[in-house]
Amino acid sequence: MAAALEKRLMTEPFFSVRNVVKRFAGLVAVDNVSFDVSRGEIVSIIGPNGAGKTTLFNLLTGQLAPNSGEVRLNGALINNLPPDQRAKLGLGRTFQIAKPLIALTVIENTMMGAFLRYPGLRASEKRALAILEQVGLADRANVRASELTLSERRRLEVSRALALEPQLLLLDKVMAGLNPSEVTESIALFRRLHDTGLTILLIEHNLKVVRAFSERVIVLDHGAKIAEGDATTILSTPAVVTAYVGTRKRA
Amino acid sequence: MSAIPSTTRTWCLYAGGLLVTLLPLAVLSGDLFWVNILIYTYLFAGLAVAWNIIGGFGGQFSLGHGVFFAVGAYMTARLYLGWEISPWLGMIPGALLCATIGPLVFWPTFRLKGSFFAIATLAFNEVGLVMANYLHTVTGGPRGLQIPFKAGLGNMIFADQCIWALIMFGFMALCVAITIVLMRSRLGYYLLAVREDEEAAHAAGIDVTRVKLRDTALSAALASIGGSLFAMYIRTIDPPTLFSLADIGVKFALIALIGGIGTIIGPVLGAFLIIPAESYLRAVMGGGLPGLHLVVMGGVMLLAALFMRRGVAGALDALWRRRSRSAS
Amino acid sequence: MNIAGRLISAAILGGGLLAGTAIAQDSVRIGAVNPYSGPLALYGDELARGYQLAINERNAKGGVLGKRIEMIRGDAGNPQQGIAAVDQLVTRDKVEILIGTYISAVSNAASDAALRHQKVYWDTNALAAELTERKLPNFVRSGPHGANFAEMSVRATVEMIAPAIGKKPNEITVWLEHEDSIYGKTIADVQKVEFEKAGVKITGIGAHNFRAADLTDVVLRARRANPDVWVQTGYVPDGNLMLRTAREQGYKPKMILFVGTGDTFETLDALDTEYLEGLFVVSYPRPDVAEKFGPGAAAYLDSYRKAYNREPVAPQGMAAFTGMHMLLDAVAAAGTTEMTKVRAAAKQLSDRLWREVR
Amino acid sequence: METLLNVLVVGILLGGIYGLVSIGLNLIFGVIRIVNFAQGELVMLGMYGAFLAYSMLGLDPYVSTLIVMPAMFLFGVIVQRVAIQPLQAESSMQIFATFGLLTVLQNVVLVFTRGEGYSVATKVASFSIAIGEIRITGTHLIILIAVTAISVLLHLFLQRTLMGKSIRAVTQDRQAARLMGINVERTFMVTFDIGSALAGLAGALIAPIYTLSPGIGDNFILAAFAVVVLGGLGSVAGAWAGGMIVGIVEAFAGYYIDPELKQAIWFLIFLLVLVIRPTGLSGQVGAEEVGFREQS
Repeated sequence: MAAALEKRLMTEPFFSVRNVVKRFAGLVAVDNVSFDVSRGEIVSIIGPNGAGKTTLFNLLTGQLAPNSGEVRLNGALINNLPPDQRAKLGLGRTFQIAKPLIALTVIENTMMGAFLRYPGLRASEKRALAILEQVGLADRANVRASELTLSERRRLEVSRALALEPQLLLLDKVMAGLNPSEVTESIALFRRLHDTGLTILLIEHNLKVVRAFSERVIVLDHGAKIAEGDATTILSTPAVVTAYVGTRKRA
Repeated sequence: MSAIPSTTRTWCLYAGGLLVTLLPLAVLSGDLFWVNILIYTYLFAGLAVAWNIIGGFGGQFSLGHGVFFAVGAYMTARLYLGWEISPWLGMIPGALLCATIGPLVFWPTFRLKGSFFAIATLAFNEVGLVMANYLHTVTGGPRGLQIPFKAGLGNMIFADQCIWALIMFGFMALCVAITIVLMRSRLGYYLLAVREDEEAAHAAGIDVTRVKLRDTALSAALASIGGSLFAMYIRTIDPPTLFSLADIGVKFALIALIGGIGTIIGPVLGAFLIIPAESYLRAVMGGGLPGLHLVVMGGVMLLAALFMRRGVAGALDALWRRRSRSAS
Repeated sequence: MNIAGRLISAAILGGGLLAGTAIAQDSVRIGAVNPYSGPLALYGDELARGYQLAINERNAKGGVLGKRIEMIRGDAGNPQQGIAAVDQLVTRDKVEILIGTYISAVSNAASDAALRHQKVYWDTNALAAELTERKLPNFVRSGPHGANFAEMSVRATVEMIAPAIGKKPNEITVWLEHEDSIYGKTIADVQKVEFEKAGVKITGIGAHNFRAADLTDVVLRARRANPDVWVQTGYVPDGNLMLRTAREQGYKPKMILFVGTGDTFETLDALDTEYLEGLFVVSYPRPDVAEKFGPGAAAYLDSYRKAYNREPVAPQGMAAFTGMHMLLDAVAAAGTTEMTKVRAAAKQLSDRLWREVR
Repeated sequence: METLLNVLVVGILLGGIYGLVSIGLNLIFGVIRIVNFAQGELVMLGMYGAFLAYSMLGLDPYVSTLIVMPAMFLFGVIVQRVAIQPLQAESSMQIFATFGLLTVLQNVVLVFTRGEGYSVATKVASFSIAIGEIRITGTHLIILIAVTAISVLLHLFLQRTLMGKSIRAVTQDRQAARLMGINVERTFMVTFDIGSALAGLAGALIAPIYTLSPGIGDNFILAAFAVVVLGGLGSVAGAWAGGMIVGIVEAFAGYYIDPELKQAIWFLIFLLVLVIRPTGLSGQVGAEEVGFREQS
């Protein structure tokens, strides 16, 4: 039996999205989108505002359930699983608008994630501290989350997701609102995480970030996938440019 | 330096704190009037701590804990009167029953927030009252149940009030201990996350509903044990007493508020403020102008809600933090 | 008694209470346990006024055991407050005897606490039958209890109402309505037994909450059963609402028998006299009852009016008044306030009274 | 068959009473989300106001409403300013503050009246209409007419007038309303005061029916919350319908099942609705979300 499982794992993509559709009373927000992410990859989903990126993201995180289509992680169907079940299966996510637990300290926030794998108090605290070092928040461990700067809050989001020891990390516009030096810092962080074998899927409309460190890009427009491929080629294809910039006005 | 205070230091701190509350008993053990007040103070401190588990830490503001209190009281009294089962054993089925019906009853209303949940639990209390009046065979109906005086350790009936004071102290200590263990465990931290932001808690892999259900079960079971002790102490229980909002339902929440909602020691502080004050006021002013002492108690509740929203513990905590910040 | 007057008198009383505790031990102190706050404060006050009148009369004649008598109030609206009140009265106010109790549940808990202090608990008004069935060595009941009201309502039906409507007892039909707390339920249960013993047919028993916003269903269910006598045991609010609703629904059974309430000005204000004509009431003996039936009632009425310059609020006050006198007689006969002796003296007194009555 | 009709009429008339008592709460809790447990006491004060007018000035309760309503409006100003304004966004604290207020008001009245049960007679509404077995009394009829008229007026007020629109705006989103130049605090105050005045009116109109006691407010407060939530938060027509439902259910449960159980029955129905559809029967779109989202 193990062999069959082994075989299926080899051929089955790590994370697959098959003809997913999401309608909101007539408005088709996500229109039959399909794509795969293999283990250890960094993939970006880009597209103009209102292209359905966030809706798609919420379908992957469990915030919303798709009207049709399948979302599979490691071959397991997770369409209707609530976010906490998906976290158990190894799917960590951050929020576009950071949602730290403001009354709790930085380390307590991180421990919330760590508890999933380390039910003991001390063990989860040790694990959380290690992650805070990795993310560069160790010195702020006992500070209340309410006193953090925006970029620190972003990193706290990441640390809480990392504490789940996810196999796949979903980042929702994690660079938004950061100044250039903070952006480069974050990119360095995600590169380090990627080197440890973590698969990352991020939503971003800051093309500089996309170009900087995502290997593959998926482009959405009006809810549909209009392009997919490696970063450099995709970003130069005309369809993507027009979708972003709009048609060039004849002088 | 670990953010979590060391286990031994925490336990010593709380044990020390609780032992201090034994001092008044030692000093006043001769004066039955104050011993009786202390008995209620310990009992209601424990009940407020139990309520705080779901009301304070869980953020689910329940006004229906009178139902668990009543189930515990009726179950223990009925088992003792009917089959001579010692209340020490009779407490357990009541607690287990509440640990199961509590979550079942609260579960559908968990998605309600704040005041909606409170109103739903109020409705539970009212249904409970009507049922207690109606099911004569089980609850003795409006006449309730009377337990004759037959002293004995096994019967949990004592002539000496101080023994009762120690039992109620034990109950309070049990509730505080359970809260400490809870808040130093995964479930405790999960509770804080759930109260703070359910969506973020979901994302952190927390099964929000299950956390609330387990939390309610614990809180309901302790409230039921409190009810059993109350029944054996008073030895006459009837629906108006057990389901009274002012004396039971809302009082748990009030004590926790005035003491400091969402803190471990807050409810104990609250009980030591409210119960003696109310009993003394009733004794002194009760005979004079009818209702005047309740005007005062109502005023205290109003002022506490307006000016002491984080309760005495909250105020002390803020004071201590401001002092330590100015010192450092 | 306008509101300002009442405030001043209360302040003095309140002040008196505080000062009372300081007076030396040259007086016999009696603790009165009643609900002086909350919904039933009216009746607690009335009982206390009844006690005070009896005490004033006794003090005028030299008090008891050669000492002045003094009453101290203990407010108790529920069982746990009953225990607290007894502890307070005994330990802090140094009372030697406890008297009281408009609410049966409070009497149950308070008399238990009094036993712990080895003090007599003399109950003048609680109705629950269990109070005496418990056989507590310190408990004496001087007032009527539930069964008496029930038996009296049956005798009233069989001996007065049946002949009045020209029917034999076994031909009469009754509907027993009662409010659903301990008071109504206790009396209704005994009524059921007694009516069946008397051969009277019970067409139905109904219960309602005395706080209900509407009692039309109670009236319609009674009308559907069409009893000759409509018996209701309850408090003033539900009694008044039932009578008003019955009048509005145009339902006037041959006879209405109220137990416990219906004879106070509160009902008179609520209903015009026309509908109340012919309403039978089984209640405590009223202060304005004819001297033939209630010797001394007129004297009580005079002293009440003089002391409080108003009409008695409720007949329960007179039961408290007579109860206090019987207690003081028992204490005088016993020569001490010690529990067992007072109870024994009370027993003799009671036997002698019953012999005289028969 | 006629008793069925009679019970139905009784239910409707009782529904009128529940509707009238909860109109004020519908504004205060349904529209501006203030959890006012002392609403029953505002009704009680209205009743005692009618009694004072009746006993001192000899006014019929229906005439005394002209004094009781403005008095309760002013009383609402004080209560709102002292107890409600500071707790605008904290619903659990509102529960405490208003429960404290409930205890204070009830016992202040007890201190003055020593619990004596007063009654108020009315000459105006002493008539009653009889159709076969069905009886409709003047007092209940006036209440039914009053609650219907007020619901219509309130609905128009909320839909048409500027103040009405600003009240609804403030409920939807305080920040947005503030941006539109609405004085949020004043709007909340006026809404609370109207709610308090309506409670006074309810008290005056039901005074002839019940025997007054300081604690009579408790008989209505839970029913009022149930009616407001059942009818749909903030929806005036919903509250009217909610009152009818509670009244009719109570009448039928009382007559056909058991008067002792009738309250438990409609409480259970209330719980079911609260769980299945917290916005009630005709809650506005978004009320569910508004009901859940803590207004910052």
